[in-house]
Amino acid sequence: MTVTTLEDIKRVLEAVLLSATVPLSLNELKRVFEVELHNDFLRRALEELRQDWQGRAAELTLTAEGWRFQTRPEFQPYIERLNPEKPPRYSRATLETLAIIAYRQPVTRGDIEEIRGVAVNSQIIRTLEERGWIEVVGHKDVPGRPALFATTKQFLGDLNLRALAELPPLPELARDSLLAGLPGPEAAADAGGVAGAQ
Amino acid sequence: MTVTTLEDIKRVLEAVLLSATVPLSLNELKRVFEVELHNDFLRRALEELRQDWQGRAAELTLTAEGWRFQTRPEFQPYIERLNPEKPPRYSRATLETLAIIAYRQPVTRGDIEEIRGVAVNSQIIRTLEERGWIEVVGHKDVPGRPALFATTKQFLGDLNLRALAELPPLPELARDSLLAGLPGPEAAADAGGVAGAQ
Amino acid sequence: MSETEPLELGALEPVIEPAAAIARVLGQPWNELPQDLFIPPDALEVILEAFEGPLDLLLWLIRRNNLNVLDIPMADLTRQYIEYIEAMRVHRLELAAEYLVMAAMLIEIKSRMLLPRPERLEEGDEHDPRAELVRRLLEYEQIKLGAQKLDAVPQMGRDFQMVSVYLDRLAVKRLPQVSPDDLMAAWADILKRARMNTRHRIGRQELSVREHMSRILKHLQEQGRSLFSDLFPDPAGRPELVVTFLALLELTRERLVDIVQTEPFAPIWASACITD
Repeated sequence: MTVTTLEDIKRVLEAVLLSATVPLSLNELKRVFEVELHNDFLRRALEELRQDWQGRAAELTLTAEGWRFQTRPEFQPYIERLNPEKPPRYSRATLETLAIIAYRQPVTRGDIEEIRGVAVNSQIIRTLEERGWIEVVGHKDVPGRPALFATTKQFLGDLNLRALAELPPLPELARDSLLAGLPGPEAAADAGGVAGAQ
Repeated sequence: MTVTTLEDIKRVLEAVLLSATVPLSLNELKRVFEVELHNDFLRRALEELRQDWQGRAAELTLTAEGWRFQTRPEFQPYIERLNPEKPPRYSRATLETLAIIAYRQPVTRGDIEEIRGVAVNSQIIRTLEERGWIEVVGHKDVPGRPALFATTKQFLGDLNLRALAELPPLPELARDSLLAGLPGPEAAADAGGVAGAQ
Repeated sequence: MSETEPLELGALEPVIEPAAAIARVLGQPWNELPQDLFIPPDALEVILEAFEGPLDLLLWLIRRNNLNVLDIPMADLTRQYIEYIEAMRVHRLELAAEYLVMAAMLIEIKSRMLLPRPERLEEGDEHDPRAELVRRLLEYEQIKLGAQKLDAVPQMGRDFQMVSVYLDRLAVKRLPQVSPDDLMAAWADILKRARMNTRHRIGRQELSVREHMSRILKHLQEQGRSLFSDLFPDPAGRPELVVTFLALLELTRERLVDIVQTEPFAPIWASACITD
């Protein structure tokens, strides 16, 4: 084909940019045509092409490296379903911390440490807070007034639960043996009470 | 975004196919959606999408490997100007070997040698294997158990074919012309036609 | 596609031979193709390169020159091919060998044609010594044309490109998914560990401390105050005495219990702290 009109130029740019594996600079795009095109003219063609693609699944963008087509972010979940990357997982420590907060809320850092038997990494609390899954609901009336953590509504929503009561019940046996191994008679009452009451 | 209309589905298919690095089967495309779509419905969406792309620089095609977007051949000279590294053109020996495997598969090296009347260069087989166009599909149950070669799905895909039946038909040649040592009128017509069509 | 290459001979005559029949010697086009199977030894290498093999050469000779392959003067041909053996011993002998096989085959056919034919000729071809050669030539020619057609089919990478636009994988950050069952499993892990810890703590009777704390508190709330020694159960083993003592210390530390001794060796009194 011979390039004569602006439309032709747009089609050639489209073909070249769609098949390119790296962003292309204006100079590289210029090289594609037999005749020397003026930069302004090329820019106008690119701008028009960009507008032509509005509302489609991909968009023409200008990055620091040059022009390229890229899929719009809202389609990414679909694309990912096709080629699922291994989903990231929370560490055991994070999951256990979350489980303690979910089942025994409200709890202090000290409670978590006592149950897990190890110090709580601040990063874990921060991660769960940033995720919007836990929040501080008060402070315990003891020296130092430690924060009391509880799960949020968003946590329930993200886990597809309507209420805390829908959390899988802990097996009776497990609860007993846990309590037997852990300090605090008041904890026994709480654990049963919280899970049931919510 | 949530997919509700046929247009939405077309946009999702467009995004997925534009960003894919390999052709996608109907089943793979189906996996992309949260809800199970009917095959016929998906095919209709793909067909509409194909038509939407008419007149653009790329086209949606269905090959043996699946659906993919590809640039239209008329833009190849422009793309090549950007990336002057051309894929190698195959020698006659390579092309003939490929043709024998494509048209007579599955064949052994011996079969290829028998038809071409010369020894098969191992490099030719390796070139075609590395291109992903031929593969060993079994071993012939004769002494030495020679490998049986056949073409791959990728070969069909790279040639834009959906099945082996879509290969250009082999010309019917009149044996009389050779037997007499003189070309018969129909053979001449055949041969002329072929040469002219290329 | 192949039309781009020079096709000098093809322009003159309607042959099906592709441009590959024109060889190049030291960069110069070689136009003098053999008129028959006599190939001058100094051109043999060129011929070998120009043709894909004896079948190709034979086919070309038939198609281009209307040569009747069976009218070739076999004696001359044989002499010539024997000369080639000498010439080609140095290099590409394996390629020349195939041409020699072809020559031998032609001679065989020719000699058979000279023999009186068997009576039964109804089936025709099967007794025609040329049949096998013709079959092979036809099959080869078909494949040769098929190869050209195949080459003319648009090819990915050569004639068009796969479209693959950039996918910004970092645009949406993926977050770990947690299911309620994950939480239960995490809880089970805590438990398992706790149980293991408990086993290690057997004999320390850690729970007893709290139990005794409760017992002492209750006792003091009922009694108001109590002699220190009355707080210890009777009879009590050494572990229980220790645990009770620890419970008292803990209660004191938590300021739930006051322990008073007015003077050395006087009785020690314990009382519950007054809560405000």
